Amino acid sequence: MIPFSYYVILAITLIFIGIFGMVFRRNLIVMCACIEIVINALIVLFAAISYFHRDTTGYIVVFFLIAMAAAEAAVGLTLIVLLYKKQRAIHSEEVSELKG
Amino acid sequence: MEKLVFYYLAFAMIASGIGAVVSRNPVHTVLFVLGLVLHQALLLFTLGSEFLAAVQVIVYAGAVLVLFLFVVYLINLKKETLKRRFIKNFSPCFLIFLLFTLIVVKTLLFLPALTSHFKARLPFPKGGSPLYFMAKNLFQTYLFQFELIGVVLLVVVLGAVFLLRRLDNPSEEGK
Amino acid sequence: MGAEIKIIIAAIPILPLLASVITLILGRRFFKEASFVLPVLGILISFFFSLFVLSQVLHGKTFEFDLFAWIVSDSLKVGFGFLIDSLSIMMVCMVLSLSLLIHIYSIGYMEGDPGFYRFFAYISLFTFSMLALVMSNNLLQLYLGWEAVGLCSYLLIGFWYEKKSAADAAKKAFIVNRIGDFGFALGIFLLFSAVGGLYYHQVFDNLPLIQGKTISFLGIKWSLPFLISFLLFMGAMGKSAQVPLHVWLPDAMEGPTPVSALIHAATMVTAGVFMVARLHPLYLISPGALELVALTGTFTCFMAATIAPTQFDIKRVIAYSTLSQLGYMFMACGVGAFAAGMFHLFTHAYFKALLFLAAGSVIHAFHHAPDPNDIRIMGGLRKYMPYTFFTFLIGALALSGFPGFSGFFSKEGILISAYLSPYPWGKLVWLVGVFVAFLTSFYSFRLVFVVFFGEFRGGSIFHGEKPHESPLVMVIPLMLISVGAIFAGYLDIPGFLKSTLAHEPVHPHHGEHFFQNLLALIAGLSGILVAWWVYIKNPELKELFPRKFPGIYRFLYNKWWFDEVYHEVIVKPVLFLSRRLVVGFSDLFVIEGIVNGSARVVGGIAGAFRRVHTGIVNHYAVFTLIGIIIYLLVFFYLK
Amino acid sequence: MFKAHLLSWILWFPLLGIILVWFVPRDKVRLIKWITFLALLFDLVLSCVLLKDFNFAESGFQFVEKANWIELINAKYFLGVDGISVLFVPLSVLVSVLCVLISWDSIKYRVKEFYLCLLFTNIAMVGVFCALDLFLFYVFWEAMLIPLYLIIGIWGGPRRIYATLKFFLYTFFGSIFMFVAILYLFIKTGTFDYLELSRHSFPIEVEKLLFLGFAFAFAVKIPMWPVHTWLPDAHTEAPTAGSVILAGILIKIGAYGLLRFCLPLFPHASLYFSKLILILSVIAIIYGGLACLAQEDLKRLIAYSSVSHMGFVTLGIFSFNPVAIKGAILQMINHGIVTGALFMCVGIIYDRTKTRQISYYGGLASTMPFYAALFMIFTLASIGLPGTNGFVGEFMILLGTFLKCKAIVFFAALGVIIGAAYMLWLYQRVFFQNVSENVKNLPGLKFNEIAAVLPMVFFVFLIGLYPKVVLAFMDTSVKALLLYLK
Repeated sequence: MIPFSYYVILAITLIFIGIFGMVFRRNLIVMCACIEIVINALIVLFAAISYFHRDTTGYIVVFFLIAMAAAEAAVGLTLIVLLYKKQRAIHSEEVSELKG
Repeated sequence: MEKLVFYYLAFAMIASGIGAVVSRNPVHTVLFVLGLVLHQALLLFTLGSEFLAAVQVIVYAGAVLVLFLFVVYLINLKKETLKRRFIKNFSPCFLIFLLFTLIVVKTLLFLPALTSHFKARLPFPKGGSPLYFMAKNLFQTYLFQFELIGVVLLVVVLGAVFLLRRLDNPSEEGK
Repeated sequence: MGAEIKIIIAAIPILPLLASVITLILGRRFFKEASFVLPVLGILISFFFSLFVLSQVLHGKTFEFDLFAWIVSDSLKVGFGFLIDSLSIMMVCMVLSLSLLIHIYSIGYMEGDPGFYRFFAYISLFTFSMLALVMSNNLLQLYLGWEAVGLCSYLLIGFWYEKKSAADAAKKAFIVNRIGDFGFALGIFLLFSAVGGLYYHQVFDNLPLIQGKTISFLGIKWSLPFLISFLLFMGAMGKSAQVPLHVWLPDAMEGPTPVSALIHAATMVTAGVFMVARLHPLYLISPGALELVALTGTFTCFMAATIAPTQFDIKRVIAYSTLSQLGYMFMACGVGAFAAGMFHLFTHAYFKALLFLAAGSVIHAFHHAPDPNDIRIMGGLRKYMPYTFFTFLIGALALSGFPGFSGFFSKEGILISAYLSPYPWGKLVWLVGVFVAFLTSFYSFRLVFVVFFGEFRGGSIFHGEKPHESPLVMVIPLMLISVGAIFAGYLDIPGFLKSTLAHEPVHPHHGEHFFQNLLALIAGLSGILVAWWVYIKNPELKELFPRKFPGIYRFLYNKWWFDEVYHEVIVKPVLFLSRRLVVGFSDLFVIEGIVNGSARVVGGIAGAFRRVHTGIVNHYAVFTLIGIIIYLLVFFYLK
Repeated sequence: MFKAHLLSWILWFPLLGIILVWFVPRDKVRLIKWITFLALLFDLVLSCVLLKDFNFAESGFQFVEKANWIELINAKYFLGVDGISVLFVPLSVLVSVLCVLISWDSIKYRVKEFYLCLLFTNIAMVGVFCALDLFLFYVFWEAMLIPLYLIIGIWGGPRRIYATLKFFLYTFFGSIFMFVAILYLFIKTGTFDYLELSRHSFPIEVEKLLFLGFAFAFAVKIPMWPVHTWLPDAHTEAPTAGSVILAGILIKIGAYGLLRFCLPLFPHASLYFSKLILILSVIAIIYGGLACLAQEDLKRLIAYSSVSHMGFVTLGIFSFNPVAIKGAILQMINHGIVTGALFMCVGIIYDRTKTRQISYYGGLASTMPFYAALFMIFTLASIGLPGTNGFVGEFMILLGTFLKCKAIVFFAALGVIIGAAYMLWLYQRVFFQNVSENVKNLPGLKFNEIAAVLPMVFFVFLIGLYPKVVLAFMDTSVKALLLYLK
């Protein structure tokens, strides 16, 4: 029997890794991938909650999460491609038009 | 046995996560994430939802990560792999991240209180598998949200197509 | 009172107005050289109407009615109306007769000027305004006419607006008049607040209400009638060019000469006197105001008479003489002899217009000289311009108060009234009046002798040719006016005005005050004699005064330094105030400093914060993280 | 149906114009202009019907329309006019019509957007004068800023960005205080209804604060000294139509607001602050006049003269005398006509020479005599010559104020002298003296320009000689207004 807290620790670790990547990597594709990692961590968490709570709502959230992740990935990657085509740049430091 | 499986899966996920974050080549990153996703599918299987495990494999591994791979190959970044992995002046970022770490650790100390609700493993209601209840919920209680997700996906598809189409038509640029 | 007479009375001012407006609109395109027809016609008809009304008034009738309500609001009710009594009909006839003759004269004088139509439109508009002023039955319409004649004066002084001096003079006239009108308006307000109405009859009926009252204004306690009279008199000072607001009149000579004759000698400038006479019951209850009027008149009279002999511009000399004569009129009003003042106003209008027009005839002959007004280039014109000479001479004699001419009667009337007046300042007025009578005849005959006698000095300008007499269209009005200048004095104007002014005019009975009469007469005659002595007999004498008293001479020649003092004391500080203090310091530095300063502070803060927006996505992620951290901290520690 | 909703018709009719113009292709410039012109002209006809049907004897609101709008906050669609506001409705529409005429040829780019802005401005202007619900009023009040912001910012002069920013921020800054005050009123009373609010009374301290909140917003708009500095910049950089709307209507709204809201809603505070406002008004009169004397720029000069003239308006309003208040309302209308016309005149000449520097001109009276005559008429009206409308307003204000406070009038009347000085000096420098080389061959007035200015000439003399046509509207309403202050 695995306690619930193990799942939480696993999820937090994954989130931690994902955020680390978000903050420190400069490749936009990798940053997108890191978002996926964070989302996966959430999937784990929700699935565990549902499993332990005997309630399918968590699973449904997971289901939605996967769909949203797919959507997010599609848009994000489109933007990256667009950006690359326009500016030939894929690294966050090279793309700073929004600098105030 | 149960624990062993869990330890293996957890270890594999964390390892491939770390690998994804630190690998220099985006292709490797994507492959590491693929590994993470597959292991996670197994984890979902152990968490009692075969359906989600399947969806995870099909959508994540089959669609999203393939998309990533496409993009990585589309944007030929061979030489980019030689560049620095991490952003330049990250010392303040690092400090903040450290703070975050501290907070997370602090959070973990609260865990016992948090997880006390989930001690008892309640049985699923009678009359069907978890999948049955899930489907029932999904198509009854959450039907609207379900449809909404469909719309969102449609919008995403249209948006992606629209965004990339405009680029091909240079006459409209700069407006 | 029948409807017909109302229409006739109303038509008197309206016809010139119509003529003016039509000429102004259509003159440039359609009438061109024939622009004079309508105004002359309009004024001619008005003149006949006014004669008709005069005949009615001579039968002892007075008319008062409102044409329409102008401003009606709560307690304030003012209409466009007419009050026809002996005072106003005298003014109306005087204005119209002179205006008519001057219109005709101008046909010749302004011939060929590109602004021909404009001139007639303006001068006709002026006639309307003046009529509106004198025929008014309330103070506000008086004020309307008051400002409207000022406007016409502005337009006509600046008639040759390409000349900077003309434009400057026009502006100066208007603004100086505005200063007077400022007081006038305050006077109207005060009067309204005191008696609750602006119609003359309301004012006169309620005079007992204000008699002896005091009021505190600007922190000083004033006698109410005095303050009202004083403020109203400020307007008169501006319009009638009394010290200290007289500075515009000499400059106003930049306008065409007929304008000087009509507006700046005969009619407009006498509006102040008319106003004082019209409101004489008000002035009579305030001896202080009367004293002020008398002393202002006396001082102006004296000052102008001392300046006139030093000037070389023919029109300016006459302009200063106008100032001086206006002073006489105010002197008369100031000693309570309103009828005498009005009588002098009446005769003065004719002989001064005559002088101006005759001078205009001379100027017309000299019009291609660089400065056609300079008497030093004239001389001996008697031979070349005989009609002009005779008419000018008549004017000068009348002005000097030569026995038998109109000026004699009216001036004697003033001096005797002053001498006999019950007011303590009467004697001083009389003394100065006599002395100024001497100066008056001196400077007027100085002009006569310098311009018409001696040798012709303008040969270089005329290239050996001689100046010509002016055309008939100018000479005939001159002659007609000279008839007026001689015989106006024989009319019993004071007696005629008795019904309105309600003040027993002092008739100089022969023998009774023989000594005083004789003294004034001698003063006048000796002036002529001295002028003859200095300018004909011993021409070298005229350099004597400037050489002996250069300081005084320069003081007089520069018109007592009024312009310069005003420039230093008023114009410059105001401009300094506006440029440096208001705009430079207060507006651009203080207020804009505060406004833009606060904007800059906000901008600075924003500038500090804007560095946060690096444009690098990772940093944004860090900020999200900070947010999460703060949230968690709050969640865990501040619960 | 039509009569009962006349105000709504007037208010929303330009919307039809907006829709039509919207669908016209942007290169069909003539069509756009004609649609705008006709729409506004018809609106003008409607507002004349409003004047015709107005009942002089009634002191309350007429043509009232009331409907629920946002039930959540009890905001209503509540329109109505009384004697104070009824005149401003046709004035606004008239100004808009003339703006179309005067910009007929002078707007060269983005024509469609310009006329859309103009139509939109008209809606907002009329709305401000009709709204009797504070929320609705505030909506229109702020909505007015948008089209003007665009008009100045897009079609303005070289420093237009600075000017628009300043204009917008200044007025917006002011409005915020009013908004807070409105919210407070709502929270305390639960309604935005003007009529209900005017029956409420507040503790004097609260009333003072509320008054300040409202008055500050209005003061910025008027603009009173010392918050006037946006006006010269905005006027100077705005295109002709923008200046005319600013001078003609926008800055009237401030004074109108004082009359409509500050006096009846906060009578005690109004009395308490009246001395202060009177003094500020006098400062504005003299200060504006002196500032005019130093200007080298035609439009700037006229803008500063607006400060001076609006000083008279506030003076009249806060003397609480019926004559003065009527004079103030009249002066608002006069100022709209005269200053609007002066800006049009400056616009006419600016279109030809592209400069506003006074020193550039000279001797225009010789080259453009008709134009000079028109300008002269407006100059005279501006300095308040009897017989023109400017006189009646100024005279009534000063007379009425004199009954309350004599010293104030003494100084205000000094402003009249300065007024004559700067206007005549301006006229001399531009029209008199030697003909400047720059203006030798200027073309005469075009038909649309004459058509835009001549109605103003008509009103100058109509109001000047027979002010009853205007004063008759206000009598009962002003009387009713003064009852609040008893």
